[in-house]
Amino acid sequence: MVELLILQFLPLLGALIVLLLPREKKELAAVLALLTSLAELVLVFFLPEKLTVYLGLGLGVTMVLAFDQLTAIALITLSGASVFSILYSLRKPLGHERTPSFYSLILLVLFGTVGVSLARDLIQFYVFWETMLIPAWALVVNWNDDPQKVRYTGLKFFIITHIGAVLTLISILWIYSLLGTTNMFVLQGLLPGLPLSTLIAMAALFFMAFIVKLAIFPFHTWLPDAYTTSSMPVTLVLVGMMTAVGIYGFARFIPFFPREAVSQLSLPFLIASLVNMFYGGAMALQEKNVKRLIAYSSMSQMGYVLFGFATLVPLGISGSVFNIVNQAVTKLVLFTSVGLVAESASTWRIDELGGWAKRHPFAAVCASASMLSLLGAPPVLGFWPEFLTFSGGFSFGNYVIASLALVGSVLTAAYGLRLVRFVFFGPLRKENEGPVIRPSWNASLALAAGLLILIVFGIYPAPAFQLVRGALNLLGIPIGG
Amino acid sequence: MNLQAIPLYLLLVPLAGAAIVPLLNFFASRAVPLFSVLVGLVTAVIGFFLPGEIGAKTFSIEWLPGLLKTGFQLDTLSVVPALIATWIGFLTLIYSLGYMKHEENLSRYYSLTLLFIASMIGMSLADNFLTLFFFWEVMGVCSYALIGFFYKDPKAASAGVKAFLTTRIGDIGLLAAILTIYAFTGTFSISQGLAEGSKIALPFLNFIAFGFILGAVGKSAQLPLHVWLPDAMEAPTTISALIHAATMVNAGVYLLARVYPLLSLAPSWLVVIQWIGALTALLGSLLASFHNDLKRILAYSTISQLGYMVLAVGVGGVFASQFHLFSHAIFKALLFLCAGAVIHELKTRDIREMGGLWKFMPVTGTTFLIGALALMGLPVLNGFFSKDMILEEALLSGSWAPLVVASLAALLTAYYSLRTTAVVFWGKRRTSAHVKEAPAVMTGPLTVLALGSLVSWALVGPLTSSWIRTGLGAPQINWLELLKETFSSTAFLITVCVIVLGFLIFYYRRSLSWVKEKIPGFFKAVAVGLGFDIFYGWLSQQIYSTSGFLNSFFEERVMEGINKATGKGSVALSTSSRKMQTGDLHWNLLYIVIALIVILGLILW
Amino acid sequence: MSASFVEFIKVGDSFLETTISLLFLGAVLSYLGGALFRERERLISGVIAFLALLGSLICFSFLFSGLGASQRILLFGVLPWQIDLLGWIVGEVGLLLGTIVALYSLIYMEEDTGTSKYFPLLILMVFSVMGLAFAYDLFNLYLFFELLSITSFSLVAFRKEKWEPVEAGIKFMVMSVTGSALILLGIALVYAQFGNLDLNYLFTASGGSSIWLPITLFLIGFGIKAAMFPLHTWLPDAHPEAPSGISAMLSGIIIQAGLFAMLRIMLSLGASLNWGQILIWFALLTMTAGNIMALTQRQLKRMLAYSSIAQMGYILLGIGMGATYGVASGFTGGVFHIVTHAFMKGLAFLCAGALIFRLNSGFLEDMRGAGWRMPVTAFTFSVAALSLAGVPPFSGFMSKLLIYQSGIQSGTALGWTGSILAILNSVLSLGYYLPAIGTLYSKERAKGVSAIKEVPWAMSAALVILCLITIYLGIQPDPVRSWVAQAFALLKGGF
Amino acid sequence: MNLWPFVFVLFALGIFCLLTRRNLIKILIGLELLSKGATLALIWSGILRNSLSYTQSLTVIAIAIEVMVVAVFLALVYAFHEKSSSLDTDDMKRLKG
Repeated sequence: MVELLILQFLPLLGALIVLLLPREKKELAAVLALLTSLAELVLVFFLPEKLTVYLGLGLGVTMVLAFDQLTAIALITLSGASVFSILYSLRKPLGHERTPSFYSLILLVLFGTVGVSLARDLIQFYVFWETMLIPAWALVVNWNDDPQKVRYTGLKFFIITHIGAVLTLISILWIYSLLGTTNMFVLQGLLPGLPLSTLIAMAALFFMAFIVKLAIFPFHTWLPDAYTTSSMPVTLVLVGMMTAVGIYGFARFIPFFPREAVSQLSLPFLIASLVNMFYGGAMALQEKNVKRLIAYSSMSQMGYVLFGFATLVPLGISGSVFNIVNQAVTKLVLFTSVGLVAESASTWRIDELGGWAKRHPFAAVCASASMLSLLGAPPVLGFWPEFLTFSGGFSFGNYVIASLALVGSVLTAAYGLRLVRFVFFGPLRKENEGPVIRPSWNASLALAAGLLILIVFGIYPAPAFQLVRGALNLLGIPIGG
Repeated sequence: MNLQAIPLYLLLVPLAGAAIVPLLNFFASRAVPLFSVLVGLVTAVIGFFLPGEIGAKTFSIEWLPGLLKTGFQLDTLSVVPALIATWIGFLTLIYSLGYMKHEENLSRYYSLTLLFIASMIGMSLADNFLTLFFFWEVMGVCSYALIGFFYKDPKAASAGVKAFLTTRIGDIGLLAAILTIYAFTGTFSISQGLAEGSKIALPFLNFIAFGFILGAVGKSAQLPLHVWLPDAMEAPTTISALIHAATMVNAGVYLLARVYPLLSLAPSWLVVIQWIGALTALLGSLLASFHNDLKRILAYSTISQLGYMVLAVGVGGVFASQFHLFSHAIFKALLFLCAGAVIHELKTRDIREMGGLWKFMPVTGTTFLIGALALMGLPVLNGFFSKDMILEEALLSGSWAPLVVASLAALLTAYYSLRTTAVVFWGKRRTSAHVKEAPAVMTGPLTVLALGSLVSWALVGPLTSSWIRTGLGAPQINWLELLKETFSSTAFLITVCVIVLGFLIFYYRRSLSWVKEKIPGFFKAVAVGLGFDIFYGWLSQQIYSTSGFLNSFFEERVMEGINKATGKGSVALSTSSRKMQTGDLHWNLLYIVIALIVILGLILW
Repeated sequence: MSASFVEFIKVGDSFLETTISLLFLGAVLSYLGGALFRERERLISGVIAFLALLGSLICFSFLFSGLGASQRILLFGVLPWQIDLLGWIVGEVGLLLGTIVALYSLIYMEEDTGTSKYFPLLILMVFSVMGLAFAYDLFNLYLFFELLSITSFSLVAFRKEKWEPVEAGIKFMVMSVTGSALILLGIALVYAQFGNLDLNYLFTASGGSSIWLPITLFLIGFGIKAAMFPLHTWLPDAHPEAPSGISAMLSGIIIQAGLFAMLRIMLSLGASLNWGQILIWFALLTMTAGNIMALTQRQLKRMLAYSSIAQMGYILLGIGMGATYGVASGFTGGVFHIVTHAFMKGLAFLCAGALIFRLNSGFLEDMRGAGWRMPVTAFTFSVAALSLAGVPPFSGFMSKLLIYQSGIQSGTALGWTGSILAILNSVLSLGYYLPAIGTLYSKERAKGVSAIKEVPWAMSAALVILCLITIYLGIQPDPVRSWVAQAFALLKGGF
Repeated sequence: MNLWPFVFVLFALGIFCLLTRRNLIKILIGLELLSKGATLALIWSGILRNSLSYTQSLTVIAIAIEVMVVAVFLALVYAFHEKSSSLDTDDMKRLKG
């Protein structure tokens, strides 16, 4: 009961406290924010298996918070990602803008995302969904590397994401007008009563928010710009938390809608995901700006995530749920390690980089590991979700689509290897010659943690998979015996 | 110790070594090489107990709870590659003490090598396809990283990428096959999958077979995916010896042998395998005959030898393929290590700058000669018996055309092995560099391997003794029977003929130079490796430029255009509609009248 | 008066009478005080007015406890009112906003002369809003409507030494007077037909009889005040040119009061006509036109004025849905949006006023980066803007939610179209709210900006109060929302 | 007899005047025409319902209001004339768009 409320409102509290700090107290603000997210992270592990709280806010409104293993996965990822981003930005000079408000905004994003993953009431879900969007937008607009482009980027980011969200809102209102409730537990029982065509349209509308958040073609245009213009910590927030919560949305609502309705959407989703894989891959393959390259790679990865869900096969879905963690960790490590290099080289252009393994050995190791994870090669974490996704594809039975997805993974390998090869390998440029650079302790700490997760769970995924499996079993998607 | 766990120890010791080496590097980087050799030694020692385990029931652990329990499958088929990896790995590690002494970031080198050894063991001992694929991929990663070990050299870096991508194409085939089997049988277990293979409908069987063959072709550098192996020679020579001659490249052949029961259900694919093998053998030997880069020569010869093994599987001689795999691992590792010793001294890989090294490097020279003879299949060396067995099998299965091609390849093999040895070690020396014999840590392994290639064929007895467990029938014979059979076989005649012919060609090569003038185009084609690289380069260029076009046109123009147009459109709409606000009082009043009329209309309507 | 309703009349109500007398007292005293002490004019009359408004606000809030079904009251033995929850909500909002505006104007009006007339007029304006909310007799309605109009004319053109306010005043006035003439004609027609102006009576009597002409006239007359699309043309001139406090009042409550009067009349009189559908059509026109025309405004206050038009569209839509399809959430959403909009739009205008107060320029490009110098103003403005755009978790979302819902709940094509258009409109409206916020927080600053500092406490206090209300109603729309719902439940049938 | 036609004639005249005349004073007259029409309608309705006393009282109030309106309007017109020294509505186009 109370622990859930703490879980929900701790970030908000932290955000307010941090916000009220004077502008000079940057370090203190950072530490407070860090502690808050850490507390959030730790708290998750002390929660019971299953927990539901009805929080009456006076007449009418009731918040429904519930905690289960799927939520746990999301929460661990989200709070972990925020810890990572804050840790990374701890010593990073962001100029005069690195005010307490920066950290309080990050905490607000965390607040929104936590709310999304705890919400079991559709309106509440939507409210938190938008609540998460506003601080994210503020971060993108205010902490960016590209002042003249940011107005456009910010507008694009907010409006496109918002359009997705309001489409979901329409679906929610539709559900409410037909069934008279927005409580998901109740709806679970009521939804199957609706006519199939209605359900299909409903579901299609509902998933729009997540589709936009996952940057599925053609709603992807906000993503590369948003990732590229914002400064590193903000990008990390977007990468780590936005993506995770988008995937979570799918994981939560695919079982929520009756199967026969969702199965009608499966084929369109599969095709969309294929388009994403190849389109994003093609974009990444020849992109000159490393940050943009990773952004596009993320786009194509989201294609795999959607693919896993669209198969509607337990294995596939489990793969995508696994991806909640995998995508976050992989992208965070990749962005950070490449970011360190770009920082020292003071350029993001791939043709001006190269040979940095000499001066950034640790970053090189991390980047290579995360790249392998990106393209789903063992012995790192990424292998397992990718494998599960594909096995879902083959169990689904459409061999053409499944094989195409496999071919797409070669494309992934192509741009992943290209990235690492042209940033870290090859000869180092003359003007960059110098001694080995030691990254600041916080960055290395964050990276080391990420690397550890990548490798340990890459070699022995059982604990993580156990969690995923438990979560899906609770949602009525049994895996194995 | 609990013998049940021996395979596990065999797997975990090098794995732990790989994990410890980087940590060790932090405080005692000097100790890294010795430590790794120690680990290799322990592994090798444990290896000796492995054959005793054959057929033993081993425990299994939950890897993906509810989805996958992984364990070990111990039969001759799986044990042989594991032992090769263990022992040759150990020898290579010793050799590296000398060879890699002056390189930097050794921890990366040794850690990856140990990881590779571990994954090769895991791959071959795995009792389910998923584990097999896992370690299969890990090997690929290690190979990628080790090829690019000298990452400052762009050639090395690109070679790594090329190797990874090419094998990746094969890997997706393998994965597709595995997952299809899973989709039908609901299990990843190899034995079960093979057993229930007959349940699968033929079209899907074909798909599966195709997948496995693709995987094997990629990993074992068969036609048409062989292009990565020659480039992989940018790796340190030790790595070429271990990974790209003795172990990893055999994985494909091992896989084909392992899934032979499934392949035999789709016989049309067996023919494909035969032809792939035969043609690869020919191509490899052909390219090897006219190349001047010592390591690339050996690489091409590896390709061609692997072709033999694949051919053997194709004609149903699974045991023959494994037997040749065994011999080849030994003598090819030997050849590579010798080449390494030479290159180490001369700092060049071009054989035209070598020559007359015999008296400076007697041990290396002798061992290299032994290796070369084994390669060309001179009687009573291990290469002879295994290759003979393959030809015999081809003969028995009555697939003549591939046999002819293979014999042609054998002829060329004889030619280029002699040529290489001659150019490198005999004749007058063409370099002024001061040359001396390699240190003991390097010559030691050479000697061991040389002895191995002399006598390893005698192990046929133990190899066949428990072969029956694999369910791939083969005669159980000891070395004496092997001698008898081989010398009495028809294939023996072929072998002798081709060797003699090859020797003659080598001997009269000066006077045969007119061939060059006759068909120059052919030799040009050979010089560029028959243009495979050119084709693939063109292909990737196409893909690259296509994506470039997609970006510059579709992403930048169309998608962004839509966004911008939306913005511009609404702005234009706004500016135009603002004209309604004329600021003239009478217009405002006119609006009132209009509204009055409209509402009247709406109400009365 | 027909005899049939006389027995309901209850003579006097202490709370209401105190409220009104406080208001009048405040008006008179603040004028006298200001007139007597010329040198301290603003402070004295302002403080008196503020106190009076505050006191009456408190009194008026007590009235809530006694509210049940609508009941007649004869105040001071002369003023026949009918108080019900709906009217109370509107009056309360008006009073609250008025009080806050008075507090704000204490400082804001410091450059102006003749403030001893400003504050009394403000009070009268609030009073006339209450009158509109409670009058149940067509002519009283007209009376208070005229009082409202006159006060607002004079307040819009309060800075008569400038050109624009006067021009805006004249335009506003011509249109509004035309409208009220039409209303009066309508009243005359109604009287000629029924011989009674009591809305309750009319509700019972009007069924079936042909009243299309008066209905049309009322729609136009009040529609001018409520800025229905083709009749909105006075608004973008009048609202920006008025002193910001008055702009807040106008956008916050005055135009809604006009709509509210229309609603009362329609509910009682128009049962036989499809006025709801007409409202829906005009609502869609209004919100689209408002948003689109706001998109490229360069003056902050003018932009907000256009956004008021759009917001009126939402309210009209809700009420139209409620009237046409009888979905409760329509009426509730419409009136609840009146409440939330009063606070958020008031807040937005006060913020704009604060910026102009410091920068002496209403143009957006002169406000670049002002947010870093005036954190409170900028933050509250951002809240207001996002709330206006209907982004959760702010009050604007909660009321718009009901409006969207009403359309979808109706399950008809028109309903769906209405809701979807409304939703898309709120997305479109982001197209000018976000850049406005972005301007305030932009990196490079306009030249005037670096010198300025945050507004004095009295103003920022007003901003903070409104901001808190906006956020609170967003997180916790009840009980207000449920009051509105109740209020409509209490209107038995139509009235 | 029936006064409704007169009422509507008055209204028509008023609206015509408002739409066509550009002089502010004339516009005021147009407004007055409208109001007078309304007042007349009020009286006439009273006569129709033969409760003239009631409508007379209403009319008086209405007229009183008109007086206020006219006062304010004239004040505005005066202020405008002070600035623009013209009474033409064509000079009154600063606020647009």
